[in-house]
Amino acid sequence: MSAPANLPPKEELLNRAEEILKQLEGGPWPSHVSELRKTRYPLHVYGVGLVARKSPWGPAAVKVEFLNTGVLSRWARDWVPGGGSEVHFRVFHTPGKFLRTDFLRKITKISRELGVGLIELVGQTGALVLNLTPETAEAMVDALREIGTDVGGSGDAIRALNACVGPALCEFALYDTLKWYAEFYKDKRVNDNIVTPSYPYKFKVKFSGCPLDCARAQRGDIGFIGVWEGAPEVDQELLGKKIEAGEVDPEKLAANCPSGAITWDKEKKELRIDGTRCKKSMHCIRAAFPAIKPGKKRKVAVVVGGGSKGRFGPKLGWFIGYLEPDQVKDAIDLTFKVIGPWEAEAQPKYRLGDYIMHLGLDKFIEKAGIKLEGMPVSTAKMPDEVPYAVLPKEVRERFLSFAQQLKGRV
Amino acid sequence: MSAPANLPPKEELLNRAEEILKQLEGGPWPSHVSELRKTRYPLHVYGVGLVARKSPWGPAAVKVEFLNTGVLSRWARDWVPGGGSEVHFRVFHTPGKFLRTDFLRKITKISRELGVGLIELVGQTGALVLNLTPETAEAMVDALREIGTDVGGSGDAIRALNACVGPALCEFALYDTLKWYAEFYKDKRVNDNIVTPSYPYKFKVKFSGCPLDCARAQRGDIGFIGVWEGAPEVDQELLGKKIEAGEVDPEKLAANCPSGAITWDKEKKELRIDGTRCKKSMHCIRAAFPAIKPGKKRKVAVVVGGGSKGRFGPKLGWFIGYLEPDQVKDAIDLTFKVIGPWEAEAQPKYRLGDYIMHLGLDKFIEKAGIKLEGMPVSTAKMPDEVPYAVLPKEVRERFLSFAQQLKGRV
Amino acid sequence: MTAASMNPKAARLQKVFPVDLEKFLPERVLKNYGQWVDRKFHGNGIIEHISATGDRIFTVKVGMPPNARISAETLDKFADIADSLGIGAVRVTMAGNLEILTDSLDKALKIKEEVEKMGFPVGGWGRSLWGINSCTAYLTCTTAVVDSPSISKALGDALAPYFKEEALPAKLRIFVSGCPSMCAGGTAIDIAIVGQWGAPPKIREEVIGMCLPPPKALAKIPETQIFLVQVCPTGALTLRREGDKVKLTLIGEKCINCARCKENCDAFDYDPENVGVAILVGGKLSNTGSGPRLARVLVPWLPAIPPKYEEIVAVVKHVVEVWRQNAKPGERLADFIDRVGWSKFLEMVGLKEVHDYYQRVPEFARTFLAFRGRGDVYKRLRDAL
Amino acid sequence: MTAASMNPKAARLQKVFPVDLEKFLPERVLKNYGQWVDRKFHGNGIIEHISATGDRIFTVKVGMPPNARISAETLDKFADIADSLGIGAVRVTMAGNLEILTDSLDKALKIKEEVEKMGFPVGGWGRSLWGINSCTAYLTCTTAVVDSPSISKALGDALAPYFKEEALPAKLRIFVSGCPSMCAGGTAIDIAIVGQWGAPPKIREEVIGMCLPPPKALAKIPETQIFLVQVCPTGALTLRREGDKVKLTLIGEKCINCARCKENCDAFDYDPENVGVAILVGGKLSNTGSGPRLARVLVPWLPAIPPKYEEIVAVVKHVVEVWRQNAKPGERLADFIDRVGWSKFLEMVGLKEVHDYYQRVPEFARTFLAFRGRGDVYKRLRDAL
Ligand code: SRM
Ligand code: SRM
Ligand code: SRM
Ligand code: SRM
Ligand code: SF4
Ligand code: SF4
Ligand code: SF4
Ligand code: SF4
Ligand code: SF4
Ligand code: SF4
Ligand code: SF4
Ligand code: SF4
Repeated sequence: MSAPANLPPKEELLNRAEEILKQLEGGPWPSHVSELRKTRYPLHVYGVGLVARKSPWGPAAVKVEFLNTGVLSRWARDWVPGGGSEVHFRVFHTPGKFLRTDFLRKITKISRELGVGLIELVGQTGALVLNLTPETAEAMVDALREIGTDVGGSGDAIRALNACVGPALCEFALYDTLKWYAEFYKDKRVNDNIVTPSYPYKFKVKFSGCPLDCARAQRGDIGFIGVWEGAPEVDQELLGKKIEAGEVDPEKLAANCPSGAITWDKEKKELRIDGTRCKKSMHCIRAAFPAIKPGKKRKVAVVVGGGSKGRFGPKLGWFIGYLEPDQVKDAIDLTFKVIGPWEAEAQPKYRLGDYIMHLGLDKFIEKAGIKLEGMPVSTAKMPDEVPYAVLPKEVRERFLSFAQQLKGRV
Repeated sequence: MSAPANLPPKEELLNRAEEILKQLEGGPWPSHVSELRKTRYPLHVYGVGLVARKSPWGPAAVKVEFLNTGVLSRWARDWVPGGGSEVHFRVFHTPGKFLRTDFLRKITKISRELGVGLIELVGQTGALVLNLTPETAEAMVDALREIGTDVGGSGDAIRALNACVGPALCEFALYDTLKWYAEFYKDKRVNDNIVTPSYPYKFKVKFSGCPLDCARAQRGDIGFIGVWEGAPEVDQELLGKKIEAGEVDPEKLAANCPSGAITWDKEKKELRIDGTRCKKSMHCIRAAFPAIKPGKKRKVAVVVGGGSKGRFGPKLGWFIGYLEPDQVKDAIDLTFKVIGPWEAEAQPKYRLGDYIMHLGLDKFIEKAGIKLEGMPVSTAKMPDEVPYAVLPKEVRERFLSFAQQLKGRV
Repeated sequence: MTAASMNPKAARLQKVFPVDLEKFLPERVLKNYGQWVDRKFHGNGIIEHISATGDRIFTVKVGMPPNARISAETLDKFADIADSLGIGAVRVTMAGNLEILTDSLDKALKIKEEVEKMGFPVGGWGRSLWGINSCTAYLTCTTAVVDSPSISKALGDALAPYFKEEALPAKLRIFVSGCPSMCAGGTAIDIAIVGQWGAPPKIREEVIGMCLPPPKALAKIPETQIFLVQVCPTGALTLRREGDKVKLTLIGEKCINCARCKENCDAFDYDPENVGVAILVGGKLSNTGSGPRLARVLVPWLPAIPPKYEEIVAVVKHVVEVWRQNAKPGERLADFIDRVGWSKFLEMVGLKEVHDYYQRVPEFARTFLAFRGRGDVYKRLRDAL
Repeated sequence: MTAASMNPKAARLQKVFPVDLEKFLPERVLKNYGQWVDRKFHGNGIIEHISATGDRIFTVKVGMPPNARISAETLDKFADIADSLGIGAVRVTMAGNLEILTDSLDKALKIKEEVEKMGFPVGGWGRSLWGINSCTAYLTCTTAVVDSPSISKALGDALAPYFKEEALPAKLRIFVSGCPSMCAGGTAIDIAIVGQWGAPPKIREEVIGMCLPPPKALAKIPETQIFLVQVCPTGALTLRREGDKVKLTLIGEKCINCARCKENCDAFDYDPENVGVAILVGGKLSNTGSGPRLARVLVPWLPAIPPKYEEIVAVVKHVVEVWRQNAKPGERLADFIDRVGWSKFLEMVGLKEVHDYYQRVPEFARTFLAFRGRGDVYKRLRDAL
């Protein structure tokens, strides 16, 4: 990017940069600038950007052999006095992002010795990000592989997987998110498509253990969300105790259920939940756990096509059906079924969701050959309000046959 | 329209037409065909259309002097054996569409003598439609004027007004819909724009006495709907009686209020309604009338831009604010304010709602110089989900000043 | 120039409007105008209106033939009944039913008997079928695609019990329109049936000239100034140069079948083979329940085969049945669908395919589609979950 | 060729993934894996996880600097604390906070004390600010428009009490992204702040060549095959012939500022004068309340002035205040807005103008806009009525 107009001369620019940086070190919230000062990160570049109100970084091309994804490198723009460069690796995070102190110390050691002593604890996709200098890039890859992880996850490829902490710490986990995380990584196809960017655009996979969706599966290109069938499970006895103890107000519980599925039988002192109506809001469960728990018949809901922007703007995922908690292999197969038509047909820089919008979800499902339990009858994202359309003959035939079937019945 | 393929020869065509017509005379529902038989309407034309599955009518040009709207004339298409012609007038209906028998007999007389003895009791816009023959057209206009009504309401003009029966029969009427109907017709500007089609497209005005919207004001280019401010009025005593008598179940009343505005105080046996939340669904009123009635502070809500299709498809009206029940003169002025920018700027065949969609409702309101009580703060039909836009400097300034104001406050 | 001094024909420019309430309203109505304090429903079709003055008016709602088409002969008979058993007045409702006014329940019941003898049903109000609104279509209309009055007749035959006596969960109204103009009242109603071409129209070259500027002018005027080009919302109608001639061309791929061209020029034609109706459900105009809204396309196309229209009747009856069996008391079809969710509703109806045109449209057709509501997208996702 | 027999560098194509749970998870976690039966919240930031085995793990959530940027030096100190007071492990959350794991409430409270001494807050969970997610922006990113980490710092300073102790109606999370890529996580969150150019980008003629085929090829390849033309969703980027040269041209009127061009080519530039942020409210990802949904634009543009960003901070604090004072207990911002209605919400916020870009767009820009949700159009009409 070109130099912004009215940039002060070099000296003054650097002074003003330092001034702004200092101001960012005050206040109650932890300061990234204070942390940066403890590293070899070229802080003046950042400061100059803040004065110029333009990103101070331009693309550079640091190449690491056989590393096509996960490495990003920058040069300071020519208007940054003194220049500077910056490279960083996107590193696969541990399952659940647990860091035993011995492992953590290995990371900080690598960062200090081969990087610049600066770490982004987790990127928004789920990677551990390590800043470094170009010279040590090769060595850092080796060091990371040594301790059991690796570099990858950028470009038009499968990105860093992300899973909520799930059964490792959470009482709500409805399937084993961390096992799924591990099994996906172990799959050869996943590996290949992390290594080589050859898709129309990036592809993100996310695993949430329950409908609270802590892993933000709703915004993944494909997301897996733990759910259950029917009503939450009520332990009437324990609930009775909670009510007596004043911890739970059953009337409020019923009133606040967003789907109106709960009724409180005052006489029998029984809470009844209509499973067909429950929308899995987790409200009653959060309020009365463990007297109310997710139901026992557990499923993994699959959503596809979420993303922050792409061609057609912000979108959340479309629900396409359920898998069983033990069907991780099928989940991987499904993922590549989903990828199939998109990879083959989508225009460049169409996210999966854009491609689906273009094609129509039902057509997409047909093309991808997806068959799942609980696949919604209506796969359309938007029903039509306009009663006229040009319709191919096959489509007309299908509606006709629906009516003909009814003719017999009614 | 061209002749459909595979049309049988003349004789057979007419036979098959008659056959279909006969079939339309059976069954429990009153038959239009049976009625048509009692008139001089050229029934074979209709029958042939049904066989051909194409409208048998093409446009004709019957001209009646100084009659630019309200007259429609057709010739049978050239593939209709025997031909035929059809003309009809759209006639202004009486207020509330009441027909005293003396008046009704005058209408049937005119229809029999100058028409073909066939009447459409009311068109979907609100006109009384009389079929006739071209020769008697002039005479029929005179005869209608004689009995106190007239012909008008087609083309790119103001159309037949429509008002619900309102205070003439209905206990819910919140303003005098029939008086408004009459006052609008009396206005010179309304007359002029009924007479001469010169708008970008048709313009429809509808009056409903209450939110039940029997006159379908929601689909008018402009619609006036009686409402009240705050909560419905509760006569606790009468309500108590109804409850005792088992006519009203107060718990259900509260549960079924779609805005959750109602609470039933079991102890005090009092029904409380939160006026700020009431959405004027009429539910409680319908269920417990007259123990619950519309509130006393009555208003006329104005909605604009509804319509069945236009350029951008089906739309209901946008709410733009309130008038008082006695402000019929202001309502007429408002109507022409609304028409102003649309008439001046809209592309041909843009309904008012299309024009508003194009311009943005807020811009439209500004342009039309509309100031109404209760004008919604948000006049946007659709808030944006996309966080980027090209914004003119003035717009930016306005948002900046909003923030600057807050800087002092928080 | 005053109206009086005008040539009598020119004076027609000053319309005679029926604005005098005193003149047109029945006396008993005038006397109690604005004083109605309560009403009672006496079975389907009869309302007792109770005035503060103590007066009562009873109205008997009589179902009219499709498109409210009636002969002068029959109307006179109704006038006779209104004179002998009523208060000498009838009224026509919004929806084209006929109300006969009287002053006692007794007489009202007698009126009911009389009109039923004539072959007309009495019914409507409350939790019933209030009627079927039909546009005029093949009876008089040049742009009609299918014939709404005969479709309405077939539907009326099938649903008559719901008008006369059988209970439904709530009000049911049906609009049947012969073409996308939707003169029966748009789509914001419980069930809307709309005729449509099914395929892009064809231009009749022999006559299209009548809707265009003369050839020489056509070659000079900017395309955007040509009326038919302006009218088409998608750019499907466009000018193409062919040798030294400029022609109006219809690009089928861009056409969305909206019929605006046809409405403005008789030179657009269609093939009855492709013709059908769309069935939309779940709209309403009234502010009850969850408020006014547009209906959605349930079935985008069915053939319209006179005189029985079996396919259309089967689908409508089936939808009514699903609603009747599953809705809560008082719940309009729209509110019912809203509550259970669209997906669930489709499942109940047993429809495996849904019309999601918007998402299928190729890029180039987007211009027109911007206005289309996405409605409760995420809500529905949730419904499904 | 097996990985072993490969050249060690080529073997890098077979990634080493951290998939061994035994190796990476703390022992105490492994022991109780999948056996958690309950949890207790001990004030902001501390959860007691209760296992069926009787074991407990306490987690202390420590707020990290913007963009979760931390020095190796500081991290080592946290490791020391985890060793001395914890069970020798920490974890990083989804959102970039650091949880230190221990086995008693006592130790947890001590850990809290220690990290607070270091200048780091403990907090989050339940009805509080859970944190602010920031993308990297000026720290490393070439496409950044504004600097999200410093905006996040300013917001964190202003809202710190809501993280540490002050109650809110429900969870609050804020995403701050430096440009329309929205790497902080899109817009489906309570409050999203997104950097944007404010005006169409400029093409830097000196460098644009690098993103295009060579001039000769450019003149021959069909326009639709040019990558940058494909990338632009509105057709604002198009090829124009200038004399005998073919040039990539940007039609400002068609541009919607989506930044896709810039994301794919460094030759697009902007003027800091026009730059600002949009503030969106009322999104969420969780299925609670009325479910996941995208946020809406509340303020389409505010200047982003480092280091205090007073305008942005003022608006965010104000929105939080309106929500805090009016929401029901447990009601996320999204559900609150849903309940009171958008119009009413705007009134509460005191915003007189609203961003309704869709309706203003001229015809020619429609191509891109088809996807935009109209949301609760009629619902809102009703809200207003
Ligand atoms: C590092 C990270 C931000 C962070 O600090 O957390 C990031 C940084 C960048 N993102 Fe992102 N994105 C990051 C998570 C996200 C997310 C969040 C997520 O994955 O859930 C999103 C939104 C979700 C989504 O993908 O829809 C996201 C949506 C984008 C987009 C828009 C994609 C789209 O569909 O339109 C772009 C633009 C692009 O791809 O060209 C983008 C592009 C970029 C680039 C590569 C732009 C560039 O070329 O400079 C940024 C590199 C900055 C740098 O120097 O490192 N980034 N990006 C995150 C990746 C680290 C990690 O792997 O954990
Ligand atoms: C007679 C009537 C149907 C009926 O039998 O009830 C009717 C009949 C026609 N309408 Fe209509 N419309 C009639 C009420 C309506 C309504 C209902 C309403 O007003 O509430 C609508 C929908 C509401 C609206 O206006 O949005 C309606 C929306 C249309 C349209 C679509 C307008 C649009 O915005 O797209 C057209 C097409 C046109 O204007 O070019 C149309 C065009 C026509 C034409 C003029 C088409 C034509 O040129 O042949 C029809 C003339 C048929 C004929 O031979 O009489 N008619 N038309 C109604 C008028 C009688 C009356 O004044 O009472
Ligand atoms: C007579 C008529 C108005 C007119 O001026 O002609 C009328 C008059 C009444 N309507 Fe209506 N409605 C009339 C068409 C409509 C329409 C328009 C339509 O049907 O095309 C609507 C809006 C469209 C819709 O349904 O969304 C309409 C929506 C209602 C409703 C709301 C029903 C609902 O459940 O949503 C009620 C309330 C009710 O049924 O309890 C209602 C109730 C009433 C009542 C019965 C008021 C009451 O409950 O006491 C009115 C009786 C007036 C009276 O005292 O004589 N009226 N009503 C119309 C009769 C049409 C017919 O022949 O059947
Ligand atoms: C640790 C973390 C997952 C992880 O693998 O890292 C997490 C873990 C939990 N989340 Fe979450 N959520 C985490 C990010 C999220 C996100 C993503 C985000 O914030 O970006 C979401 C979805 C986004 C959103 O807010 O829409 C999320 C939506 C929830 C909700 C729903 C809140 C609501 O009212 O809508 C709950 C329920 C609650 O708070 O009671 C929840 C509740 C929980 C609880 C506390 C379960 C509970 O109530 O017992 C989990 C504790 C796990 C445990 O036992 O340690 N979690 N949670 C994430 C902590 C982020 C942080 O540092 O603050
Ligand atoms: S998504 Fe559910 S299972 Fe996973 S951490 Fe969040 S609350 Fe626990
Ligand atoms: S999980 Fe939510 S929707 Fe289901 S019963 Fe509980 S509160 Fe209701
Ligand atoms: S709109 Fe209201 S006032 Fe008018 S007839 Fe219908 S119920 Fe009565
Ligand atoms: S009118 Fe409707 S919204 Fe208002 S209080 Fe009565 S039931 Fe509730
Ligand atoms: S809907 Fe179509 S067919 Fe029916 S009257 Fe209107 S224009 Fe004619
Ligand atoms: S006006 Fe409508 S029907 Fe006619 S060509 Fe255009 S899109 Fe097709
Ligand atoms: S949102 Fe924009 S500024 Fe922030 S990291 Fe992503 S691309 Fe860079
Ligand atoms: S890609 Fe987006 S920002 Fe770039 S020119 Fe096109 S519309 Fe404008």
